[in-house]
Amino acid sequence: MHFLLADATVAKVVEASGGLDTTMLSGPDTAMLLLTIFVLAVFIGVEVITKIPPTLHTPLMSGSNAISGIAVVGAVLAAGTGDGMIPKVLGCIAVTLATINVVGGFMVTHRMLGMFRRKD
Amino acid sequence: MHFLLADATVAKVVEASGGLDTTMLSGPDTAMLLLTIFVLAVFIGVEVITKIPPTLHTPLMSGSNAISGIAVVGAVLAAGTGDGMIPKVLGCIAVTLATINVVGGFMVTHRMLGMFRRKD
Amino acid sequence: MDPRLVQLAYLLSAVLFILGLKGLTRPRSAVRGNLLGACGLLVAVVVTLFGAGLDYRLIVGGLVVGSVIGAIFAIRVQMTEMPQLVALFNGFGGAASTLVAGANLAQTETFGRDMLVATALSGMIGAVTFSGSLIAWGKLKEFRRLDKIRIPAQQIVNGLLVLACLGLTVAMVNGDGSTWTVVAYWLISSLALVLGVTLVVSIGGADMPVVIALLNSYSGLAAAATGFVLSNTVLIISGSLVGASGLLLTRIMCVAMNRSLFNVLFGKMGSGGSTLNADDVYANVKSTSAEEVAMLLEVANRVVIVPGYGMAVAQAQHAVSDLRKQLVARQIEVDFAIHPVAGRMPGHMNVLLAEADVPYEALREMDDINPTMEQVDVTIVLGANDVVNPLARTDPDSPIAGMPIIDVDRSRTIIVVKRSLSPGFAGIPNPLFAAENSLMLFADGRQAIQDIIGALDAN
Amino acid sequence: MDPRLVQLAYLLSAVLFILGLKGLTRPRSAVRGNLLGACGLLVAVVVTLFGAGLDYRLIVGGLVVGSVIGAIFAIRVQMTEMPQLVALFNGFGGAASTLVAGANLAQTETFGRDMLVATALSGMIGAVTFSGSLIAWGKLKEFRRLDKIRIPAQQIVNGLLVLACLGLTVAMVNGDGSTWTVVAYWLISSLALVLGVTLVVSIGGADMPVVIALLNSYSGLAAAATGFVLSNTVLIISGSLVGASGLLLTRIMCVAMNRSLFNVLFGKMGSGGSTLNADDVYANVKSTSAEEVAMLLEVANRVVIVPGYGMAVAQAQHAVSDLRKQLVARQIEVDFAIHPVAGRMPGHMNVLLAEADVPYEALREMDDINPTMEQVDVTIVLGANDVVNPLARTDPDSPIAGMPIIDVDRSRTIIVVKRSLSPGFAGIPNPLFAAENSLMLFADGRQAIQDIIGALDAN
Ligand SMILES: NC(=O)c1ccc[n+]([C@@H]2O[C@H](COP(=O)([O-])OP(=O)(O)OC[C@H]3O[C@@H](n4cnc5c(N)ncnc54)[C@H](OP(=O)(O)O)[C@@H]3O)[C@@H](O)[C@H]2O)c1
Ligand SMILES: NC(=O)c1ccc[n+]([C@@H]2O[C@H](COP(=O)([O-])OP(=O)(O)OC[C@H]3O[C@@H](n4cnc5c(N)ncnc54)[C@H](OP(=O)(O)O)[C@@H]3O)[C@@H](O)[C@H]2O)c1
Repeated sequence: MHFLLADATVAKVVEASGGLDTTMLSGPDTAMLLLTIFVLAVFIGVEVITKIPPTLHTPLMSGSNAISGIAVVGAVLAAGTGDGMIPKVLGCIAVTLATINVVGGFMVTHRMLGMFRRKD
Repeated sequence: MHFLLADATVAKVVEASGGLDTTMLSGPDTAMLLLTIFVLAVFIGVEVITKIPPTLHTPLMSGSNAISGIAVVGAVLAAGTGDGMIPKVLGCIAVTLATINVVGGFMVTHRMLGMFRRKD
Repeated sequence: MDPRLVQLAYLLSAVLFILGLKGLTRPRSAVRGNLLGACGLLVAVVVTLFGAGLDYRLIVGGLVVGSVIGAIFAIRVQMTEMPQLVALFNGFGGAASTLVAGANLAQTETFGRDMLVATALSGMIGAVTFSGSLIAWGKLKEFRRLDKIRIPAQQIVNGLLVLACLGLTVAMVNGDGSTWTVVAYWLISSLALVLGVTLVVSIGGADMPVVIALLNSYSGLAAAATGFVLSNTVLIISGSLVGASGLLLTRIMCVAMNRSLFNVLFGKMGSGGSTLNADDVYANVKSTSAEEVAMLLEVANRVVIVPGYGMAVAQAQHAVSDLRKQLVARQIEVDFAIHPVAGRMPGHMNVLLAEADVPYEALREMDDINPTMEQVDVTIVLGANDVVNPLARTDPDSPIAGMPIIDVDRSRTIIVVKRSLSPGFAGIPNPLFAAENSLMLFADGRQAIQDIIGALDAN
Repeated sequence: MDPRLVQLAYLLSAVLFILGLKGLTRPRSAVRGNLLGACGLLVAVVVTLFGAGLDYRLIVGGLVVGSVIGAIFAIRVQMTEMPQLVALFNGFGGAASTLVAGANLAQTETFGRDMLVATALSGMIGAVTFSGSLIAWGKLKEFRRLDKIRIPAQQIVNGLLVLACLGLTVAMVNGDGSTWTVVAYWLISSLALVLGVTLVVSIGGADMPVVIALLNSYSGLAAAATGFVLSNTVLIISGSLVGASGLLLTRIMCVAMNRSLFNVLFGKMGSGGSTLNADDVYANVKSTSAEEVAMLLEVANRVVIVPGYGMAVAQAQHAVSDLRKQLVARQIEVDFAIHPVAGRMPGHMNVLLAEADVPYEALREMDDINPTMEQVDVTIVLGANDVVNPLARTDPDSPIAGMPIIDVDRSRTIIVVKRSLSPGFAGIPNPLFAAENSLMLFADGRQAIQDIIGALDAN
């Protein structure tokens, strides 16, 4: 018998696939791992961003705004694999909007930072 | 059909339980999530520790040394659930060693920091 | 593609985002930092494109159209319009999160509870971000209509909308039948759209930067929630980085204004301190001319320029940079004193002055320059008002009481460049204008500075 | 207990560790930080104890015995012996990781490949940490036998051992049959034990702090590897925090010595610069007495004390603190100049002087005090040698070339307190001792300072 979660697998299986009973294993489920990742990333965000000097706060605002366009990843999946019209159209609109956010955000930040650099 | 990993579950099942085929799902497996957690934690460590002033480097050394005694968690599981003599004895030795590390480490750090505080 | 490779690529992308933000901690590495962030996004998108058998037609269409529009915005925008642009982009990001969660819901049959909670949150936060950001954009564009909208019993309406969203979420998570789930989801999102409007529409225009930073944080949280829906680590990590960034910027601004976030979002400004009568305060105001200012500058050793929102309005940054060069050529020491909330965005003045080629060393922070203000011969206050109002120090009843200010009143002579005696955002008179050592130069900011340069040249 | 609750508790524990380390960034919050870390560990242990139906007899025995031993060590240890203690504890932590991974392997039938890799790494890193730390401990305890051990063709032996460990890991991961797996595991661990010895035994005693910091990092990595074996997040997170901490400390020390890590681990010191003959250098050394030093101190306005390893050996921290109080009572300004690698641990001098009640403000960092050394009337170099050797600046061939030093040679008068003219760790003569403004006070550090105090009292 395993006295610990002895493998890097999780034994909870989608209900749809039949509800296999595997209670003998009780490692962390994916949701808890994702929560852990979330908390750690918030810590990193706080540590790094408190170091950014006021001069760079506007570029930070537009740059981090561009990063939030990462939703484009989800949008691509939705637009590309959706079956049925609705998911596809929603996905396509989402791709467009998120891409504006990403491309526009990074470009305008680059433009702004270029102004800072000129004098170095 | 799921076009994405649509649930917080991972469909890889311990080989021992029969090798269910669930390739239709391909979310992150636990090992990759743990790796992500590792990388993020290293970033946090670097960010936080670079902020620690030289004066506190000796307490940092002994304090972080105490934290590395966290292996005591694994040791407790090994000593408490092992079946057979060997795992139990190994676990028990591990508990003792790790506890020395933890208790001694935190106490000596506390003692050292007490010296710093007296003058505040 | 091997799912593990995809995961590794997502991890790489997250690391690139972190390194990118770290790059932003120094002006020297900031450009590279921003590029690293962009690479991170590229990696994530490319890997996703090759990761599964996708139908590329719609995707490529969306990517191309989005890129073109984004690029046009980025190239065309004027630096003074950055707050508006960020608000707009922000709203798009939020909307994308809502749509993705909705699309996912539309074609999934069985859902875990965790997942439904994450889906509902994603829809809600994304929709609030979208409508709130659009309103903020409109306010900054100074659409008059928006300012006229008054929500009766605003706090109660907001409270009810939040409760309704949460109630629907509970019902959605516990309900059965996928139709109900989908209906509940769009109901929640619609209510959240309304909530975004009612939350933002009655906040004053000058507080929009705080609102935008907060909405920026929300758009990150929406992306993170979408990450939970899709079990996608890179969405979660980058979403929480953005969430933290927005919250910290919000806090920095609130601290610099000495107000609580609650007061910004729900408070009214200018209620206190109304005892001061502008006519009394301004009884002894002395006005001056560009020629007189030029004469004062010529004999000065040390000059400090304090820019404010008016410099942005007047687009006076290039003129003031020229003025600085002129004075430096005459061996006069010239610094800019930058208040953390001067203008309408954190770091707003820095961006404008950097655009106009003012070197980094000449931009000094408030805490750094304040102790030396007594040794300054001439201070030019250019379109700044609240950030130099000594009432913050002296009148505990004033709405800006306790806000740290730039101590221009301690310098030998003060030139205040603005168009009239009308107040700044806080709506209170400024005794500085009537101080014994103050001279008012009434004019548009750019014109005034150009006139001063002309007068200097003439001598 | 609900597995999710256990996971949440582990997350809480990880957050407490992070907050604890954050607390260590300021002396004010450091005590609380350390307590937060301890709470984190307590939470993790308690939750684990209640998490599953365990057999408590052995566990409680181990916990009690371990706590008692740990507490005795912690209470008894002298502050000068901290490096040894950290080395010893460190070894125990590493051993625990190896044993846990081994115990887990002994009773698990089927293993994934990831898991086997993690198990092998855990055994290997843990064992290296264990034996390496014990050797480091012995070296610091100055067991003569250890210094006599010479490994023939050391680099090759190390290389072969590493290769053997890695080869066995590959064989273990690809092999079948659980007996072979277990055998391979213990083989790897045994080879790693030997590797720990051969790696550390020929490194010089004064470089042990670097080695200890590196092994500290390893013990963290071992814990993290065990975390992968057990899919335990708190082990992974805290292990990587410790790993990062150890690596950064290693780097800080190497930078402060201007040497590469490779040079510390494998290089020989003192090979260059041997052209300098001690007799030539020390031709004009002047020696002095406690009475003369007291007279010099009485008329000084500003005194700087530079402590080094000799202060730790002589246990002179309390005496020197008394001297400082005496001088301060006579209106003389007294500072301590702390070199980052003075002594045998990073921050070693700070801990000793803090123990002796020297206030925090009086401890000044090298970069901070160096520019002001010219205004110092009397500098007392107390048992320091390499960290004040001007050859670092002047002789590009010397083994300490380029190492930043405290510029005591720029002060007006220098008193060097040490027992003889023998060299410090780097093994090179120190021209400072023969400088025109230098006076040697040959004595044990504590005795010398007490004599000076006596002479001051007598006047
Ligand atoms: N930066 C941020 O992040 C941020 C965020 C939230 C809130 N705020 C608030 O915004 C305010 C910023 O203070 P501030 O001193 O920069 O600005 P301010 O107090 O709003 O005053 C701006 C002044 O500029 C003058 N002005 C406008 N157009 C001009 C032109 N074309 N030429 C010359 N002068 C012109 C105006 O006077 P005339 O009309 O007489 O010309 C006005 O008094 C503070 O109250 C702050 O709390 C800032
Ligand atoms: N701190 C760290 O983290 C660290 C890490 C790695 C390496 N190191 C190395 O350690 C060295 C530290 O430099 P350091 O200047 O502190 O020490 P040092 O160069 O090793 O010199 C110590 C001096 O103290 C004297 N001494 C010994 N016992 C004494 C006693 N009882 N009373 C009075 N004097 C006594 C010795 O001379 P006598 O025998 O003549 O008395 C010796 O010259 C550097 O080379 C550094 O690179 C430090």
